[in-house]
Amino acid sequence: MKKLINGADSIVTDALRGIAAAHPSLRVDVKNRVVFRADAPRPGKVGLVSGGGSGHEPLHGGFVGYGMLDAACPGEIFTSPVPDQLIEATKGVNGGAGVLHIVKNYTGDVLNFEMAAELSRDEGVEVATVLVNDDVAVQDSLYTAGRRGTGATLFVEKITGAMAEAGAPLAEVARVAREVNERSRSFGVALTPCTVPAAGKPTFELGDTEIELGIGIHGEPGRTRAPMREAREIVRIAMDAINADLPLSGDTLVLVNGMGGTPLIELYVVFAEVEAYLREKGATAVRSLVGNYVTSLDMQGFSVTTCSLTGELTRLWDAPVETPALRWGR
Amino acid sequence: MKKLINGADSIVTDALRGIAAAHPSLRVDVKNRVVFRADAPRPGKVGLVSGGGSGHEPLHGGFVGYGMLDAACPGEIFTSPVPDQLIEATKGVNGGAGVLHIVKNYTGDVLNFEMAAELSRDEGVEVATVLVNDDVAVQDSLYTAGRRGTGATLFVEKITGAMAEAGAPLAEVARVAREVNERSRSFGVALTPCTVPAAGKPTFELGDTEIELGIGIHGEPGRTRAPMREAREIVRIAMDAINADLPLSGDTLVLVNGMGGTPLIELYVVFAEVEAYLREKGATAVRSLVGNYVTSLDMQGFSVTTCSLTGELTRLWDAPVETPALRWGR
Amino acid sequence: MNTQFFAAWIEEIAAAVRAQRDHLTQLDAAIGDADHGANLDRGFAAAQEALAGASPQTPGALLVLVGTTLIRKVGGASGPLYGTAFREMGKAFGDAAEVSPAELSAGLNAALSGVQRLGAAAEGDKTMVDALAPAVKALDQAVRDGRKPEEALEAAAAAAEEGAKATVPLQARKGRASYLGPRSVGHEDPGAASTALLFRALKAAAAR
Amino acid sequence: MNTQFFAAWIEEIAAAVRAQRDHLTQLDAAIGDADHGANLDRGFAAAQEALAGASPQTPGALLVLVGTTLIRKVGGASGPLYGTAFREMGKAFGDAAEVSPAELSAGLNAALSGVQRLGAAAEGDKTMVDALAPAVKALDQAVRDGRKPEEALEAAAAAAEEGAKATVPLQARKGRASYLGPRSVGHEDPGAASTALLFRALKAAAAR
Ligand SMILES: Nc1ncnc2c1ncn2[C@@H]1O[C@H](COP(=O)(O)OP(=O)(O)O)[C@@H](O)[C@H]1O
Ligand SMILES: Nc1ncnc2c1ncn2[C@@H]1O[C@H](COP(=O)(O)OP(=O)(O)O)[C@@H](O)[C@H]1O
Ligand SMILES: [Mg+2]
Ligand SMILES: [Mg+2]
Ligand SMILES: [Mg+2]
Ligand SMILES: [Mg+2]
Repeated sequence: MKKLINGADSIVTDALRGIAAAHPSLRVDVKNRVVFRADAPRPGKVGLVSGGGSGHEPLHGGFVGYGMLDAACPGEIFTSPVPDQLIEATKGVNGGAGVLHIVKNYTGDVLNFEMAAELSRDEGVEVATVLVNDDVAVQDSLYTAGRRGTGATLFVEKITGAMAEAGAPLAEVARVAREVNERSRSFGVALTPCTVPAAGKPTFELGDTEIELGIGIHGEPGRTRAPMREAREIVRIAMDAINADLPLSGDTLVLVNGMGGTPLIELYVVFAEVEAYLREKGATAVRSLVGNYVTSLDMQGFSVTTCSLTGELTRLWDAPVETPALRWGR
Repeated sequence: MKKLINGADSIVTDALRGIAAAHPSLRVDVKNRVVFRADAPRPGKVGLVSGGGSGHEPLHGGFVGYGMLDAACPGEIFTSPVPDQLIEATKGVNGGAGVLHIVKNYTGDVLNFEMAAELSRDEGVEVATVLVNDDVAVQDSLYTAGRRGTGATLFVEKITGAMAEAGAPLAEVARVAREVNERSRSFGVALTPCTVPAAGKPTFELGDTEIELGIGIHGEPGRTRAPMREAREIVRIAMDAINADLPLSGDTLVLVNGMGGTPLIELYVVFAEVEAYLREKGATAVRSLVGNYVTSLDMQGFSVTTCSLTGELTRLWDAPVETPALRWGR
Repeated sequence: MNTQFFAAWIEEIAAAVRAQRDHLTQLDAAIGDADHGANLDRGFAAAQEALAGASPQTPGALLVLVGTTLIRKVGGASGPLYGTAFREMGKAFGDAAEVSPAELSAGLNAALSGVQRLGAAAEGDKTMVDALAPAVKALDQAVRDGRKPEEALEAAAAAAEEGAKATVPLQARKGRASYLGPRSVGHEDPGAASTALLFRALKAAAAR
Repeated sequence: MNTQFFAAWIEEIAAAVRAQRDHLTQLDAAIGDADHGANLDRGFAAAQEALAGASPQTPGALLVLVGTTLIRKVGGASGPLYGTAFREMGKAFGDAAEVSPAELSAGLNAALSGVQRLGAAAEGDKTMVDALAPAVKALDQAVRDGRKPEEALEAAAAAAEEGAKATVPLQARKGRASYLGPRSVGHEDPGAASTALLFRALKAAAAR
């Protein structure tokens, strides 16, 4: 394992120092591990807090700023943050209008956010929670921890960020957050595993002609292993899974997301196929993102996330945003 | 080799289809392989054209748009574009005020751009050329093809883009382009090789505890091989090389660039060390970029580029830009 | 069993987790995200530090501090779950300076309830509950049978180890491993494995 | 040597480059960017297509078309360099329907000048010039000595191959390989290797 780190134990702290130095629009509390908007808390504005294990950069720290998150809490690599961090963030962004917790549906994230919400409420902060669970590779049944939260997190954070910026009340922001989640679906494919620094070796092994279908974003193996094939066919597998769960139609927001180790040129090849698939189904990619947004360390592969847009959601998507990883309109 | 492609021969075309579908602000001539600003040519504005081999995305296509390039020409993977493409682009962006060719200093790029410039001039277009050669790993002597152009290309494209947008004449744009290049230095380090799709295997082999120092962006080996070490020490090697060539001081623009396969969290760890090094030398990272901008397919590693700023250059850097990969102020 | 005994337990756990760190992480790599060893190592190292700093005076205070520290330092699924387990156990002990085997048993039942309340896992879901529940049951039984403390703790440790091994053929229905569906079969659950370490450490503390 | 002969030459080159594509790419991987085989394969396949479409009537027209096609389709350093070589050769042949050995020799001298004018490489810089220059010299000499065409072409091909092999111990001073400094030593230059293929193909065309 070769990584550009000073040590597996200091990677999160070291990266936070780098984020602090690179982005004057952020205030980074390195000790408590919270990335704040420099101007948080904003009086009267609903505060948006997200967080999760590190290793998914730019998620979530890269999405803190005007029109998106007010704070993000990075845990250790692939380990959800602890309640202390989340409480610190929640109190730090509370401008009196309450705080929304945007939580990816993983047992660890859910438990730690729950504890933080409870303790923050004890301290007088109104907290609402939205669970993101867009990954169609996981059966949503009593026999699983439920669907994972992946790419739709970015959609929820951007769209609720625009609402909060515009002064919407907490209940309304939470309602739209849930709506975005319900309208979104994702599917991921890995060409290679990733290597967790503290583990020192790849989380699984994959042959030279094999891929993993239905992977998450924590280096876990997928639902099935399949032979490697052309981008066009791999995209069809992913899109069929999404389309079977929620038929694609109308104006669609699309994220073709790299897992961290995939060159951008390949993501554009994938996007061309995704766009063609959508057209075939009578849907249109009216808004799109192509790049590394919700990653899994150095994994090669991609995920596709779709969100069926409404006029309101399109307008909120288009609203100005100014964060390290997503910026337009200012 | 596993890649998200439909075939090694169609990768550039397929990616161009993806770029076209993803970015309505661009007009992509897939057949002639030119990525244009949708509104090119702009009457009275100097046109900016760059290009080079593919495999370095988002360079150059991702830098086409308001306040940056007017057109980009992608060649095959790591192969400079051909004169036809460049002529097509040059004519297509000529708004009557002439065209600047921004050329990375590689024999192939230089020769093909020279031919294109000559033939474009024959057709009545005024063409100026700026060579980017910022890589301190290569000795600039009669015994080499001269220094390579790497990260400074982004600086030149952004800053000249702002000038051209503001209506500066060709000679002035070319002068500042050369100034930016002269004030910029780069150094790159690889943790792994990359795999060119048509070659099917890595361009070199590197042990589990070895790194390549002074690499370029075409998968070529570096000047020396060294043992793997902490990020802090690797950064020191890179920064010492830059500082020895052009002592660091004052306001500095810094790019910590991923080679395509390096997770963003590691790039932030690197940036923290770069920023500390600058401070130690009495220089300040007043502007910075951290991310994958000038890549080498799936290579793991990074490069650092510094540019010693003036008030004018800082102002031009801050000017609005709206491209797929760089956007602020609009 | 007094405060010193429970301090020794935490020491034994910390040492065992440190020694088995890579093993636990590898178990987690197979069906999870390769961090369980690092998580617990960080947590119990922090717990020891907290104990050294605060010197709690009762078993209850000690265990609550350990639990709180785990919640504050571990993160992930195991942080809140183990943290709650220790806190519930500590709370069950109240202010007592000494804990009897029967009280220990009651405390561990409280721990199990806490874990199940929070995580909603039943036995057979392939989680730490599959080691914790049988260990608690075995201890209950041994205490009811009036067996010697060492024997009772041995029974609990053995039951936890058996429970952990028995997760191998199961398909996970809770936590990260559940995402793998049938592919989770054939691997030992990392949380069940660490729970077995906790009970083995309890026996070791008693043998000191 | 008539138009048909030069068409056969291009066919032989295309076949040889296709067969040696991976070899050329691997040579380029060692000290360059792993595309030389793909570049030339793409270029000469396009040249054949262009010839089939246009059916040029003289050796000069044919070679100019080949050169132009290489410039238009190859890119990289080798595209303009080989393209210029073929164009200069073609231009040297003018409108002639037949080319004598002495004229061939003159044409190849023009090709060499074109490559050197464009790329500024001297012999010993570890480039295609290290194969091209000795081959041209050997052909000159053989023609001056009045040797049979086949013998003259064999001498040229052998000199090109020797020149290519002789690049192995050199340190590159031009092109991408120069970035490696001393590490370029010990590898054959891919462009010199492909130039040797061109001259071997010329001999093969004559032997048809
Ligand atoms: N709902 C749950 N109830 C009980 N235990 C659980 C539950 N979910 C996960 N676990 C336990 O947690 C262990 C994983 O812990 P750890 O790897 O530290 O956290 P994470 O899964 O967040 O990475 C699993 O092996 C399992 O024993
Ligand atoms: N300045 C030069 N003069 C002559 N030949 C050169 C020069 N630079 C490079 N070459 C030749 O070009 C070859 C590389 O061609 P190719 O790999 O197709 O292009 P690129 O180097 O642009 O990838 C080298 O092996 C060398 O023989
Ligand atoms: Mg985890
Ligand atoms: Mg090349
Ligand atoms: Mg885990
Ligand atoms: Mg090459």
